[in-house]
Amino acid sequence: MSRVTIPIGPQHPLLKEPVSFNITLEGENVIDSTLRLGYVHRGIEKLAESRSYVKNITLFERVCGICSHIHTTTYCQAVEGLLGLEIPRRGSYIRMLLCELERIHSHLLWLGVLAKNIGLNTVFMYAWRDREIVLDLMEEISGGRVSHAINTIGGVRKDLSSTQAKKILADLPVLAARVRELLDIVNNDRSFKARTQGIGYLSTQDVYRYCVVGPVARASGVGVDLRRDAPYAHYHEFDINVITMQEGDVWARAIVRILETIESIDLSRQIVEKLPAGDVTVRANRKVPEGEFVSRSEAPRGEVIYFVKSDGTQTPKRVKVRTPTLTALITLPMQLEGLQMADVSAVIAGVDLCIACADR
Amino acid sequence: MTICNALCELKNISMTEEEDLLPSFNENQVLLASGQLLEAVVILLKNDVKHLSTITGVYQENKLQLLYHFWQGEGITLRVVIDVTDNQVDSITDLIPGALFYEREIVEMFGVKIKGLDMATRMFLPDNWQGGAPMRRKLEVGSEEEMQEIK
Amino acid sequence: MIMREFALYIFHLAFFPGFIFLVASGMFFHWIDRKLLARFEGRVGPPWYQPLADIIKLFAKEDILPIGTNQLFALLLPLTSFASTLSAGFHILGTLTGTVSSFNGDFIMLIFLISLPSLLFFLGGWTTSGVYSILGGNRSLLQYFSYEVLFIMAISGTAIASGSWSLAGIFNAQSGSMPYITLQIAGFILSIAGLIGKLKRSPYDIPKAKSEMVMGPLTEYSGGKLALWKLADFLQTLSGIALIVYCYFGGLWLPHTAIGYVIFILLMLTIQFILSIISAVFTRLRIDQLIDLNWRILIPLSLIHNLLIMIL
Amino acid sequence: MKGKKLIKEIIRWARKKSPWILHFNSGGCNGCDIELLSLLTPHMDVERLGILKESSPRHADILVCTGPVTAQTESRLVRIYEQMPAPKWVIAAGSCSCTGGVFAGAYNIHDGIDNVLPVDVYIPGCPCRPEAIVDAVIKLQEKM
Repeated sequence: MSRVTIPIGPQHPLLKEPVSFNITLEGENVIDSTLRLGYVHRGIEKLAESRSYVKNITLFERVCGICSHIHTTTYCQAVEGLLGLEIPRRGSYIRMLLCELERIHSHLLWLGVLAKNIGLNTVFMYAWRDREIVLDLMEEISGGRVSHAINTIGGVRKDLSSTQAKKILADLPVLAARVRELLDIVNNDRSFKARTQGIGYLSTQDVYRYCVVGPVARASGVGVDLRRDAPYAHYHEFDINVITMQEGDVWARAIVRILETIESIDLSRQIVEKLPAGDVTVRANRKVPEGEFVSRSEAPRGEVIYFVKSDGTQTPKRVKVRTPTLTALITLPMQLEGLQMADVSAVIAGVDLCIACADR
Repeated sequence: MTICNALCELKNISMTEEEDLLPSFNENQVLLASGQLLEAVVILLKNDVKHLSTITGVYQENKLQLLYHFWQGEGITLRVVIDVTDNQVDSITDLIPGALFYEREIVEMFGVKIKGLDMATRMFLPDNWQGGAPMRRKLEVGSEEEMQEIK
Repeated sequence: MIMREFALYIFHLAFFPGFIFLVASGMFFHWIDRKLLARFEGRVGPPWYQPLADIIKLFAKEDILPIGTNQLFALLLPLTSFASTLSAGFHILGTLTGTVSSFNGDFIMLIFLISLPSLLFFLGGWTTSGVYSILGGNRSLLQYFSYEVLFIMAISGTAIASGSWSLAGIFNAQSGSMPYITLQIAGFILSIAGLIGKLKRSPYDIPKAKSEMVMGPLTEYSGGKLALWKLADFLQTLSGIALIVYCYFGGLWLPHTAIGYVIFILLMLTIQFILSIISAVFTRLRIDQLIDLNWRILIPLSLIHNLLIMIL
Repeated sequence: MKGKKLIKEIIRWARKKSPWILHFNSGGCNGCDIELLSLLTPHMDVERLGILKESSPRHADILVCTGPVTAQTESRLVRIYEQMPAPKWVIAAGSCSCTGGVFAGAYNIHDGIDNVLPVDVYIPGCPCRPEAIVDAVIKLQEKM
């Protein structure tokens, strides 16, 4: 049978971001695939070395537009660690609140993209419609729908007023009900299951071997969640329920993400209810003492780590960003092998690629 | 931590001696020469430390250090000093396949040779890239001369 | 007298129920489809003139094709599919209004005319030699055999029951007794499934699956040629729906009266509604799932259905 | 003469009412991209203005670029622009596609789309709001 090589990307309706896959087909079956990153490589790590610590917050917010808050949170944590700062509890809570809202937004966005890729436009529309509720809440809190610019070294820049808190508490149950509806679709719709079950399989063994993190790992039975395992901010004050599935396919990833969304909605409610009084920020020194610091956090897609090296000046000597997508990308050719061309879109959507994160 | 002690035994020094050599850091760390990397990774894997978070390159005063950030409940960092003349290190992809893209990134960004790594195509830098390893350059935003690579 | 007849003839051909009317109603049904889909998805949807604006804009655009494409062929293919669906629509609506007389065997001709664009669709992909076009073309051919057989089998149940292969014959057989929708409800459902395949709508939209095939065979077409393909698509929908209404709802409307036309249009809108709702609730099938579904379940069902009709 | 003018008017009307956009991420951070995608969803629903997001460059009228143009995407961006049939327009969405934004001066980027393609409308904002993108398309309609 003749072989055809299909280029997917850098501009392709399947992808939101430019990345290039070359998929070799035999008939309709995928026999090989290679990928090329670098279309979004902007050199952020190099750029960070020439800007001051405070300016870099703006820069790291733009590593990725979907999980912008978690990047600045992790970066600020690292710098605060170097400075030896303890940020106020209220500030930390507001940070966590935005992290959770961002997780809800990211997971709903992902569900929409998956549904669109398997041809279920209606669910795409519904998921994105429900996502607007979270975006409105985030805009209410921080002033930005996607980039929040709320983090600063030593806390957050905006306080949460009681009216805002009330609005959040009023809107979250509405969102929870909508997300349960979506869960019902994913759980029970036969055509959705027919297109997602049994494809993109990743075993527990492979998750360990390829250091895969986040919902993809959790869908393969590896219950790793840094919010519980290495609590940052004030997550240790909350009981975090880590959702795992054993199936390891695209459908399991969908279920894991939707259940996590419901967990996050609950967690946000707890955070707002328990919100302590006090300041939201402390004064931070511009000069950061010499040293190195690693800060870890759980982004919607998995572990994010920032390594910051300071030489005692106002600018960092080295900032390294580790994003969760890179290892998931290695496993993609393995997941795609032997599948049909039609499943490629579901599998690529299933791992929730964030190319902007991976390239930096 | 027991694993760190096991790693120090590899180098025939004690943990306290080791700590004097190292910069301040918030996680466990062990300093290694580039030849000791593979043995150290084997020890880690034996002790069930499977998760490699990332590999960080730190280039300072013409010296390159690679930091292998492992994690299992807490962070363990292997600090590998790259020999200036030799400028290469072993690939750990046979032991940890997930390190593939991290190693490729290090190769492209820092110009290190990694033994046993297939580098047929570029992964991050553009196809027509001419400037050498970008993280080794001195870059000042705005000035063209300083954009040039310094060797 | 002859002049008058000739003028009337031109009028029928060009305006009603000919070219202008058909194209306009094709656009109208396309708009209804888009509007319904938008409403199902919780959106507002496009304004009524949207298809018209799209088509005019496409005709006014530059027409470019990749190097190595046969220019004549690339023009003839969409033109032929447009012409074939246009004549199919003209024949059905002509029979309805009495401007065209139905002849024995025109039922077969209509089925052929309606399915011609699907075949040309495949060729259209091959001529433009883009990767997605060829793969999309291959897929449409793979799919062709599964839904085409289904459609012909299911809808010929009506012809078998009426004992006539002409549109008027099928219609007249129903007007005396019950319309076939009552007895052949299974056949109706199966032919709707076949029609969805013909029109390449979701869940049978495998050849032009946006997320992997970009636009399938149409990927490389632009400007006027794309507009012709789109028009062919509109008219294929229109004539397919009209054919089903004609075959299954024979006794429910009175021909050549105003009330009859209104009922006819309402029935057509109902079928469009069914098509839209099916598009909204199903995911796109995989090619193996589609062939499994069609050859293992739907086609045997239609065979049994036709056998039963013959026995009865 | 009058007929010709009328046809021109009709075509102008059709172009205004049916702007099909093609989205290309030329190295942006995703922020503008998801805002652009959210235009299609019930919250904004730009289909009521006739805006469709097309997936093939040959079908599109407006190229919406998000991102500062990285060295690797440059050739592809130019190719996509050339594949689009005339008349065609380009919208630079987001601060970084206007000027390079926060990434200005980095080693791998061309600061802004206008260094590579002729741009018709610039949308500032990082990320640009969906309302701003709709506004840009409306502004572009005046230009048509």
